[in-house]
Amino acid sequence: MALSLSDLAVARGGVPVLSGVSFTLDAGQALVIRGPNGSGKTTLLRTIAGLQPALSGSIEGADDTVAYAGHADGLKAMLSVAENLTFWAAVYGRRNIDAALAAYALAPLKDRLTGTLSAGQKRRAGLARLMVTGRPIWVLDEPTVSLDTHAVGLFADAVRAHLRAGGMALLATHIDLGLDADVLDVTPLLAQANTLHGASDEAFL
Amino acid sequence: MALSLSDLAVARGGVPVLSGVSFTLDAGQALVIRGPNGSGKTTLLRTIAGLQPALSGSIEGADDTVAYAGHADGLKAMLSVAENLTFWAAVYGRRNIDAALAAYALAPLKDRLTGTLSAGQKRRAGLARLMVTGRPIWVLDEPTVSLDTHAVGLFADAVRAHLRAGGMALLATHIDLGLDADVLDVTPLLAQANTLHGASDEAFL
Amino acid sequence: MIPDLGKYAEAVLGAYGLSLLLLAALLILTLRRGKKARAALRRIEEETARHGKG
Amino acid sequence: MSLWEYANPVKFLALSARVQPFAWAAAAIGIFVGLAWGFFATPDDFRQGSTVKIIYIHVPAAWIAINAWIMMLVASLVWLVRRHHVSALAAKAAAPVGLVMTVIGLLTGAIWGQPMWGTWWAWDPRLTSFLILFLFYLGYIALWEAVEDPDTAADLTSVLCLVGSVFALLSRYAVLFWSQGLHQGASLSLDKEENISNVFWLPLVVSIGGFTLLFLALVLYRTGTEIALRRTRALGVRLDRHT
Amino acid sequence: MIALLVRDLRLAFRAGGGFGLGLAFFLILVVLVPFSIGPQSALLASIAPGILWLGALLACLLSLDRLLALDFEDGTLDVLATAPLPLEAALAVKGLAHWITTGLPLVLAAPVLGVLLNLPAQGFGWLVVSLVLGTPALSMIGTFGAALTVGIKRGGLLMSLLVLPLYVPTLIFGAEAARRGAVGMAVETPLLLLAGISLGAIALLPFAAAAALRMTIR
Amino acid sequence: MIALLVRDLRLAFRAGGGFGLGLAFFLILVVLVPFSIGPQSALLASIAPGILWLGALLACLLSLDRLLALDFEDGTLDVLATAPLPLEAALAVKGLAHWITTGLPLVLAAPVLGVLLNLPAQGFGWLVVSLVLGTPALSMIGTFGAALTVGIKRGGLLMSLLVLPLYVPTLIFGAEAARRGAVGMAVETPLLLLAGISLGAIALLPFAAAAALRMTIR
Ligand code: HEM
Ligand SMILES: Nc1ncnc2c1ncn2[C@@H]1O[C@H](COP(=O)(O)OP(=O)(O)OP(=O)(O)O)[C@@H](O)[C@H]1O
Ligand SMILES: Nc1ncnc2c1ncn2[C@@H]1O[C@H](COP(=O)(O)OP(=O)(O)OP(=O)(O)O)[C@@H](O)[C@H]1O
Ligand SMILES: [Mg+2]
Ligand SMILES: [Mg+2]
Repeated sequence: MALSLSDLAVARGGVPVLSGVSFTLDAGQALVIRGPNGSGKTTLLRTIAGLQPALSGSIEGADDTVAYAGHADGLKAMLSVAENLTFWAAVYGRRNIDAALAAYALAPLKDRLTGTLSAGQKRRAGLARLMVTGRPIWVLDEPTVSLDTHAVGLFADAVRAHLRAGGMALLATHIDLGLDADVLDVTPLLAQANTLHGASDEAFL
Repeated sequence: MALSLSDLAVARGGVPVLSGVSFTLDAGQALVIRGPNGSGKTTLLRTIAGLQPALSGSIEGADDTVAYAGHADGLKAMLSVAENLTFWAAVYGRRNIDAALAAYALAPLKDRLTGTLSAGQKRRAGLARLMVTGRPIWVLDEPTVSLDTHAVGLFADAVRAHLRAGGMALLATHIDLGLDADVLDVTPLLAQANTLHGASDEAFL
Repeated sequence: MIPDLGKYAEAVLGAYGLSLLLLAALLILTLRRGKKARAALRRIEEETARHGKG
Repeated sequence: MSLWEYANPVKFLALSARVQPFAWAAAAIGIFVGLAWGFFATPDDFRQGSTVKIIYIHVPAAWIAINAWIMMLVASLVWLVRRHHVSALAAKAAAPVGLVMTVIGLLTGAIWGQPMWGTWWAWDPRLTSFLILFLFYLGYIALWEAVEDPDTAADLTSVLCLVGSVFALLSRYAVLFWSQGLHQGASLSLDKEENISNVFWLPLVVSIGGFTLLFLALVLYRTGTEIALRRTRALGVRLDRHT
Repeated sequence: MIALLVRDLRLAFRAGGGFGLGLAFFLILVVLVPFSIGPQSALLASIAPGILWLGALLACLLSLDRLLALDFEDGTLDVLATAPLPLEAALAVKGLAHWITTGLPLVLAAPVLGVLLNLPAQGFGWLVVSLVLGTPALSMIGTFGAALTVGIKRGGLLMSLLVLPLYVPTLIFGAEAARRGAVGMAVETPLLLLAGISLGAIALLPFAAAAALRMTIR
Repeated sequence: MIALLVRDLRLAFRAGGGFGLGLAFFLILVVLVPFSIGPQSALLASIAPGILWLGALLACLLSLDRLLALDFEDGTLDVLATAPLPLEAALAVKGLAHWITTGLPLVLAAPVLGVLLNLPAQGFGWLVVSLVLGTPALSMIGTFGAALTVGIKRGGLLMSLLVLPLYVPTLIFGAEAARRGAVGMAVETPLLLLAGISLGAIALLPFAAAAALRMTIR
């Protein structure tokens, strides 16, 4: 099982932002995506997760294997942490949330309403959601926002454990996580609009 | 002109989180507030900004001198960056937004609708807002979230320039900004709830 | 010139007047917007051409 | 050469440039002749007096209002199935024209109703379904305006047009079920006597033709405008990248 | 799917959730009617079935507003769209949850409010029947409208604009059935048509709604 | 303050902004009334002034929903509360912007919709006058309600619940004036009372709203 992109081009708001993205991610590997603000990391990850169509190129191995965590956490403020996780586990046909709670030291916060958590605590709960999906490919957009150093360590451990178990991870981040991972710098891949095919405005050029 | 806190205690959702916070910040000084997730940094900053009342203790020098930037940016998605900044400048009785645009390299994004910016670009616009207020004390809650290294540099430069001009800055952050600033670690100040006075439930103890 | 419209003159003239007014407004707005859009396109096409050379 | 070739903006613009002069000219002639003939050269109706002259605007406007929606429905389907940009833009271009025609139909009808039925408005089935059509136009245009990304806007409005058409049809039956009509139906029109019929009928047909051609010309021109806007956008992006 | 239903219901019942608010709006609207059109009881009785249907429809509409908006803002929809559950099913379940938390309470409250408006005694039964048959269509049409407008700021009112004309046939048949019931006329035809609309909406609209939602979140 | 007014108006006119949507709701509501209570024109004429007032009130109410909510979500309120502008003034300006974008269009549209409901000819003038005098009160009361409920998820419907009772006096006098006007009775008393409510609301409610807002955002 592997995720492979070949010559992918993506657009945001009808404007091409990245082109020529190709890589293969095998079981147990992680890839860190870097690039300055506005270079298209979020757009790339959303495309891989299937939330928006690609302009051109192909993505293989992403069907029903991706768990996506974007800037928003997907947690309900009025449900407790445990209720939120149990719900997402059920959506993915699973039950057990204890491992996820343990990995992010959430046990003491388990019965708190998610809306009353601090920014970093909420983020931890959002990351724990990935573990209850049971999906092999984690696609993470700036996962460590608001996390303190201890929590960043917890997160790195969780990713390492996931990789050891044969999972894969794709992370967009601006800070160094101390993971043993390849780095894809998207700066050189920025789209040249005039060479792109399939852009929604291409027909008008 | 100085900001001084003495023996401040703050609460969140009726629960005391920090007590015994005292410090004085003079013109030209910056203070970095550190502490693990959920230690009460956000609560402390909101109290200083006057957005919530203190449990006990006093804050001096914060009336009409504070510019606050929290987790949300205070920018309208449907207005352009320039329109947003001009609006905030006008609210603070000022006009010129060029310096702010220049400091965060926003000139090329000036006429884009704020809603169509990437996470880091939006954050830069939110930080630029501080510069148009003309207020001496900047109170910043995790200002560098989503920023790339270049933008973090721009931010550090802006803070340094602000300090040189006699301003003050209070920052809660988990990462090192390379500023020449004192650090207040709130971990040792974590509340002993039973020693606290003025908590909203105190009357029932 | 104008035929005798009898007691319904107001209604008939009003209906014609209003309708023609609306049609004229639609036409004018359409043409104005179209002119503006085409002018902007011409400007940007010239700029693109200049960049192509430079 | 297949019809779909004209889905390419350049081909479309070329064709449209060739057709437009004729369309505008024929529209002007048709409307002028139809209205002038109707206004100056037709007799009054024996029951309705001179108000019958309103028919030369009222019926063409109502006809365009209904058919513009049908055209938008077809264009939306083409966009959803074959993703030809021109057809989405043509639907967008037609909507305001349809809206104005609906308003003209409503206004002339109301003005006509005052002398004929003694009221500006009645909840007659035909009038009511026309009002509902007006609402559909409003919603459709508002949705186009509200969505930022042009392709998403095209997708969403197309879905709305599809679902809306089904419900518009349903409403038509519902309204017929709900109220008895005042409005003349096609069978019970004013032409009781054969010879008068033709007198009214011919200028009306000319006027309908003129309005249809005007609709065609307007839609071609407005589609051109939309294409220009999209092209400006695309070129702007390209310039941004270069600088 | 059951998890989603349970979650939506639980959220609705939590403090600040939507449960009871649609109902409250219905109640207040019906109470305001006499203030605005005056207290004559004959007049009130003659418009009672219509006003009750209109009130139910508006209460439904208003509570739809945030049916998907909240899930969009906090990222839930992104995750749901990538989850193994088909989006069509998820939206059908959301429509159902909306009906349980809004439509059903309205059905139960309508007879009580009928008393306030002097609804004739024979009208109560048919009013309830017509609401039971009609409110599911309101919920599903509303889900479609919400999916169309979810990403749009201030989408709430735009949604009203899009949804209200879609509500027209349901309203006509529903109110007609209730009115005929109140004066003792035959009600079969409008009731059958109403049931037909509801069935059609339940069968087809989840697909349209899922298509629209995939477009809006992209 | 002018900057705030200009910003609010500009936001309202932007694509997706609120302008015209309150109006659209009003239009659609009035259109739905005949569908629900039937097409008989005499019945419609007798309830026309009341329904028009009720519709204007609901359109106001719905568009209030996000008057402060959007500013709360994106952090604008936090900044406004710490800005040199007094919060009272800011809220009064927001109420004014709401009236310009919602109340005023409603006033202008009401006569047209009066035609749809067969409002008697003599009633048009008084309907407009009563709306001009009454809608400012609706906007200010609504601003207060919005300030009370701003931080609450699904606050929109809760706000309706809180605000509707506050709207009752305005509605009673406004609809009474319009109704008397339509049948040719004297309208001075209700109109004076209505003007009094509006003036009082404009003078006092910004303070209550600012106090409420300071509590909700803490
Ligand atoms: C606001 C009010 C009215 C509206 C919305 C309205 C709408 C329509 C519509 C939709 C049509 C159908 C056009 C077509 O099928 O192509 C039509 C046709 C027509 N209307 Fe009206 N109408 C209104 C008032 C009136 C009045 C007051 C009269 C005359 C007393 C009138 C006379 C006619 C006639 C004679 C036709 C042509 C019917 C035929 O032979 O097909 N309408 N109107
Ligand atoms: N809705 C939108 N409409 C138009 N352009 C957009 C939209 N959203 C983002 N963009 C633009 O698309 C580009 C890519 O944005 P994206 O969010 O993918 O960047 P990113 O690499 O994730 O940046 P960051 O590190 O700041 O999160 C940016 O230049 C941005 O300005
Ligand atoms: N609305 C609330 N109700 C009750 N408790 C709350 C509420 N918001 C926050 N808390 C709690 O108050 C404490 C302080 O929260 P605060 O947001 O100030 O932390 P923080 O230092 O900013 O953390 P972070 O680094 O994660 O942003 C936390 O333990 C949190 O769980
Ligand atoms: Mg990003
Ligand atoms: Mg914090």
